Amino acid sequence: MRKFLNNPADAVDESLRGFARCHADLVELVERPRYVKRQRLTQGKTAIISGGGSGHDPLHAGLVGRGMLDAAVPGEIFSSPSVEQILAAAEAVGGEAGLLCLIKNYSGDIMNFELAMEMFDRPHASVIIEDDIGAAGGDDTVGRRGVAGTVVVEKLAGAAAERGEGLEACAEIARRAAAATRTIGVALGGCQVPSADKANLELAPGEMEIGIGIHGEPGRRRAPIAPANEIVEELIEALIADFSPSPDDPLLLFVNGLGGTPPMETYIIYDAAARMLAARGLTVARSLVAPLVTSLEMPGASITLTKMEDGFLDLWDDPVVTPGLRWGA
Amino acid sequence: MRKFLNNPADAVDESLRGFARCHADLVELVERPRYVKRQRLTQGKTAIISGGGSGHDPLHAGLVGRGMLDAAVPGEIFSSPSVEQILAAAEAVGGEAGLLCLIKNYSGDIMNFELAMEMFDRPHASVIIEDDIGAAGGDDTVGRRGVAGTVVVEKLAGAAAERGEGLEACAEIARRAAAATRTIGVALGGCQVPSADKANLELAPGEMEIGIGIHGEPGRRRAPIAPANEIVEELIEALIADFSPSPDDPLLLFVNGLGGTPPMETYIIYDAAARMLAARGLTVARSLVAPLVTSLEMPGASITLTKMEDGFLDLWDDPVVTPGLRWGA
Amino acid sequence: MGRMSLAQSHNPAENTGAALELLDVLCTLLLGAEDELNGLDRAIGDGDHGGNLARASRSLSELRPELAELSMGEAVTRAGRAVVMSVGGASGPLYGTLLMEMGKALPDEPGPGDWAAAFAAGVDGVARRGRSAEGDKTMLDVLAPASRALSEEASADLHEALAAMRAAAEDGFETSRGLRAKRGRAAYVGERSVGHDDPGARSALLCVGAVADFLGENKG
Amino acid sequence: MGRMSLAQSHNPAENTGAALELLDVLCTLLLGAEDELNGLDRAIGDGDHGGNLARASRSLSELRPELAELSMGEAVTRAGRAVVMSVGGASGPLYGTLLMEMGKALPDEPGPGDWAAAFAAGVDGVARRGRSAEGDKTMLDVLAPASRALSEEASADLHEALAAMRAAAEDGFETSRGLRAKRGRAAYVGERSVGHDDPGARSALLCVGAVADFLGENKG
Ligand SMILES: Nc1ncnc2c1ncn2[C@@H]1O[C@H](COP(=O)(O)OP(=O)(O)O)[C@@H](O)[C@H]1O
Ligand SMILES: Nc1ncnc2c1ncn2[C@@H]1O[C@H](COP(=O)(O)OP(=O)(O)O)[C@@H](O)[C@H]1O
Ligand SMILES: [Mg+2]
Ligand SMILES: [Mg+2]
Ligand SMILES: [Mg+2]
Ligand SMILES: [Mg+2]
Repeated sequence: MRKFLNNPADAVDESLRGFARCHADLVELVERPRYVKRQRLTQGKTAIISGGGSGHDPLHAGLVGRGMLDAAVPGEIFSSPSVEQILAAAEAVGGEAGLLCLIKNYSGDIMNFELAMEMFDRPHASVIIEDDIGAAGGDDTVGRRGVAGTVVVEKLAGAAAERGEGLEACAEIARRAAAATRTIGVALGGCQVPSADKANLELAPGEMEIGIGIHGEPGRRRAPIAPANEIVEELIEALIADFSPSPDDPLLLFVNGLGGTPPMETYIIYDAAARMLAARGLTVARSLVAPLVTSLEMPGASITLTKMEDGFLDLWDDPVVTPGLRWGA
Repeated sequence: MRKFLNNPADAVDESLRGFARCHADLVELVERPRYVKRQRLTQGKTAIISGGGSGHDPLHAGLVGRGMLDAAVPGEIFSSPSVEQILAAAEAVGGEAGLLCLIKNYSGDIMNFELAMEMFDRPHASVIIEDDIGAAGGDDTVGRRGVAGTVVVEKLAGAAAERGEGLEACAEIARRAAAATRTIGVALGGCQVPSADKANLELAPGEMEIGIGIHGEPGRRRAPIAPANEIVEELIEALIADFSPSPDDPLLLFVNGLGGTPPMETYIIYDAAARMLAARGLTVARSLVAPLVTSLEMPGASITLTKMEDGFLDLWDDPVVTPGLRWGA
Repeated sequence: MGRMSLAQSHNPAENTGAALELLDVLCTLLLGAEDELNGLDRAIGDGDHGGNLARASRSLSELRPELAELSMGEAVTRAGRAVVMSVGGASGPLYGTLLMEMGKALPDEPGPGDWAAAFAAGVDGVARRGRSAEGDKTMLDVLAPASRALSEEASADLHEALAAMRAAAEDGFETSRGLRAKRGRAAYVGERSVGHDDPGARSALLCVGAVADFLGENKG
Repeated sequence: MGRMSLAQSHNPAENTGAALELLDVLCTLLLGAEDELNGLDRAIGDGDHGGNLARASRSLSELRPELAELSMGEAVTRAGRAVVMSVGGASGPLYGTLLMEMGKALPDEPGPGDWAAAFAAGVDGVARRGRSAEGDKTMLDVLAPASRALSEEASADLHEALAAMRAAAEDGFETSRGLRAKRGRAAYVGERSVGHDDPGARSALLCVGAVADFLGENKG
């Protein structure tokens, strides 16, 4: 395995320890049960937590901090955190102002958050994120997956909470943001869970998977790797077909690296996507290019579009100070 | 090739166009001859430029902005920029306050910067960065290579210039920073220049190269991939042996990803390195974990240590606002 | 003196005592199956199903003294809560829900019919919690037919009922192998899951078999 | 009427005219060798040596009208500056320096000895600029022996001198193949460079050969 690892079973703990040590000014790691919270909490603020399987760094722990999450609950690699972890994080950061859980649409995550919230006795709400249109048609199983769009939902809801909005208002922002966001990804290769036998996705050299999920779930189409412009054209087409943005919708264009693809290539994708949107008369009002929702070392990328509804642009521009995303302060 | 590309010959241009479009608030791209400069220049400030082959993003273009570079000059992939490019960038940002060139120790870079500076008629100085101890012993050729430590030199000199220090003072900071910095890298696989036949480094699956250069240059030792702790132990030993930091030297510990290695692994490396330095009684005063000097999609990482001499800690903490590195503002 | 069957005594303490023996049996079994279950999960999942159930087993063993103080229903509910709390992933909430829902359904002095009804309630809980159904290539492919068989035969002879439950579990397991996973991590590998044993179905089969053995022995 | 040799006429304009013809020959040659040189560079470098020299050739062709107005030394210097400015990488500053240093060394009416001396000055400039030496598996492995041979034979018959220069270049090229690269991008691939032709050595050999042809023809 081409990885820097000691005992694979310790990978998440060791990595989080390094992460927390490096960013001790911003975050604090609690090891048992495992969660990451802000170094300084704001009293009376709506708290926001998220969590899920590890292996998607900086999501979620790297997005803890001012203007975004109050706590993150990292499970094992690609595996949900336990109820105990979620409950401990909820109790650590969720006060009478209420707690908002942002949950990616995976059954493990949903089950564990659901059970934890059944045991949590302060005000709380949950919003499910399901932005991935990648498997459209082929997925008779679990609905849309939650992928890179999670960052957008966390940012917008996080900004609202930082401004002092209440639980219901923050939940509403999160719901609207989730509903206004679509993502589709493409992989040029697989990724390998340290404890598993094989790569999560088996692509022959020179093949790509259009619509890939962030755990290597199959997408909509496998094909020989095409020129970047053709790939991006297909992704942009799919996004537009899915939720028909109009020229009046200011768009957020977010190109996310999946872990093994360097910035040179994600900027090539961004350039093509921005040109193609402009050519269709659509307006890119905000941009983000970064590997924020990765799949271990997978070579690949995803494109996320969000229709920036009323108020979203300001919330987006609000300061954010986290290890993984930082601006305006 | 597992890459998002159109015509390989256009990769650098397309990527820079995407980059500049995405970060239009911070930088501006001039296409002919190609360079990137700050969106807003500060009159009367010592200007700092750097440059070199592309394929190491965010170095250098991603480090243009307040508190760091005034301009960056990107060559083709792994290939020096031309004199025309360097001269144009120098003339665009270098005024009577003077121009400092920060040059990684590669003969192409040195030759082109040297020729450009022979034609540049305002006050200027150059500092060569050669922090890579990776090839120690084996390299009878070109001296130490300039690698991830470049970020440290650019940050410290950039902060000095932002504070209003003159050319000679900034050059002296850069010289001292370069002299106080050591890096060693390790690769678990190669990387592929789009226009070349083969990967730059041929490693069998399960092999690693200790001391790798950022273009895949051979290091000091090839061996089966070892547990992370053993690898880090070897790198830390090599760094300490090379420049003997004392417990009185506050250290900067910078773990740099080479492009194909995700944060989970670089934080595992950081955690091990921080523990090992502490166990030797050494003091990690500042930390940075990020892929800032990459080698296309190479899976690997490097560790940089800088002895933070008088004044360096404050310069390090000064605000920096660039697409690739951002804090304190 | 043979051990008491869970359904035979009218003395609650003895019931709980026998239940704790069954708990020990199941924990030992799952700890012993850790490598096998990890191996199955490595092929189509993330290789941790055995580890997850080993963690569940260890936390249940720690809980043993506390469980001994509780009534049957309370003890099973409490055990489920412990699994839910500590395991995470998918199997934690699912096996935990199975136990919690069973515990809630159990009267103070359960007879065979009560156990069958409780099992059915637990399996319902799993399907609800997992938003899944038999045929999705999960533990439900074993649990659901086993529970149905037990309910159908619950009024008959206990030996027959247990034999029917075991046979249904085995059939369900065999059928499941040929299916494509639609829930859980194995759904990520899509078609590649066909022909592989689902780790949760395997652990469910092991548990159902052990319960049948235990109760059959005590009965005979 | 044959073309004038670069060294024969006492009329500067004719000299420059012939020099421009040689320039055309070299540019055409290098444009034609683009794929070959890229191919060599792909094996041990980054596949752009042909492209770099094609870019140099194109910018020199654009410069032709301007060069026609200059004296020989100025024209060669100006050509070198154009190469330096536009090409980048390693070969830009090196071939550019070769020309600039040659130009600086040329008197207004150069004879064969002057050309040999200028070539030697250019080669010195390359070594200084590149901090490199013969044996590093670079263009110098061809340029240095070629220049030495020309200097040694410069006072002899021009044909013999040109033949010696060409032979030395060819020998140098052959020797270079077996060396390990110590400069330039090929140094990155270390031992793997052994047995490959260095692209810069190859382009140097092509140019030296073409110059010998051109001058030999004109002389004959
Ligand atoms: N939604 C679901 N409904 C029912 N069973 C499920 C569901 N998701 C997963 N499972 C079961 O859980 C098993 C995997 O458990 P485990 O490996 O412990 O958890 P994880 O998949 O989180 O690593 C699967 O083999 C399957 O039987
Ligand atoms: N330091 C040096 N001294 C002499 N020649 C060099 C040096 N570095 C590179 N070269 C020559 O330049 C050639 C490569 O040129 P080119 O491919 O155009 O540039 P780059 O290596 O920047 O892509 C090499 O084959 C070698 O002959
Ligand atoms: Mg798991
Ligand atoms: Mg080049
Ligand atoms: Mg599992
Ligand atoms: Mg080249």
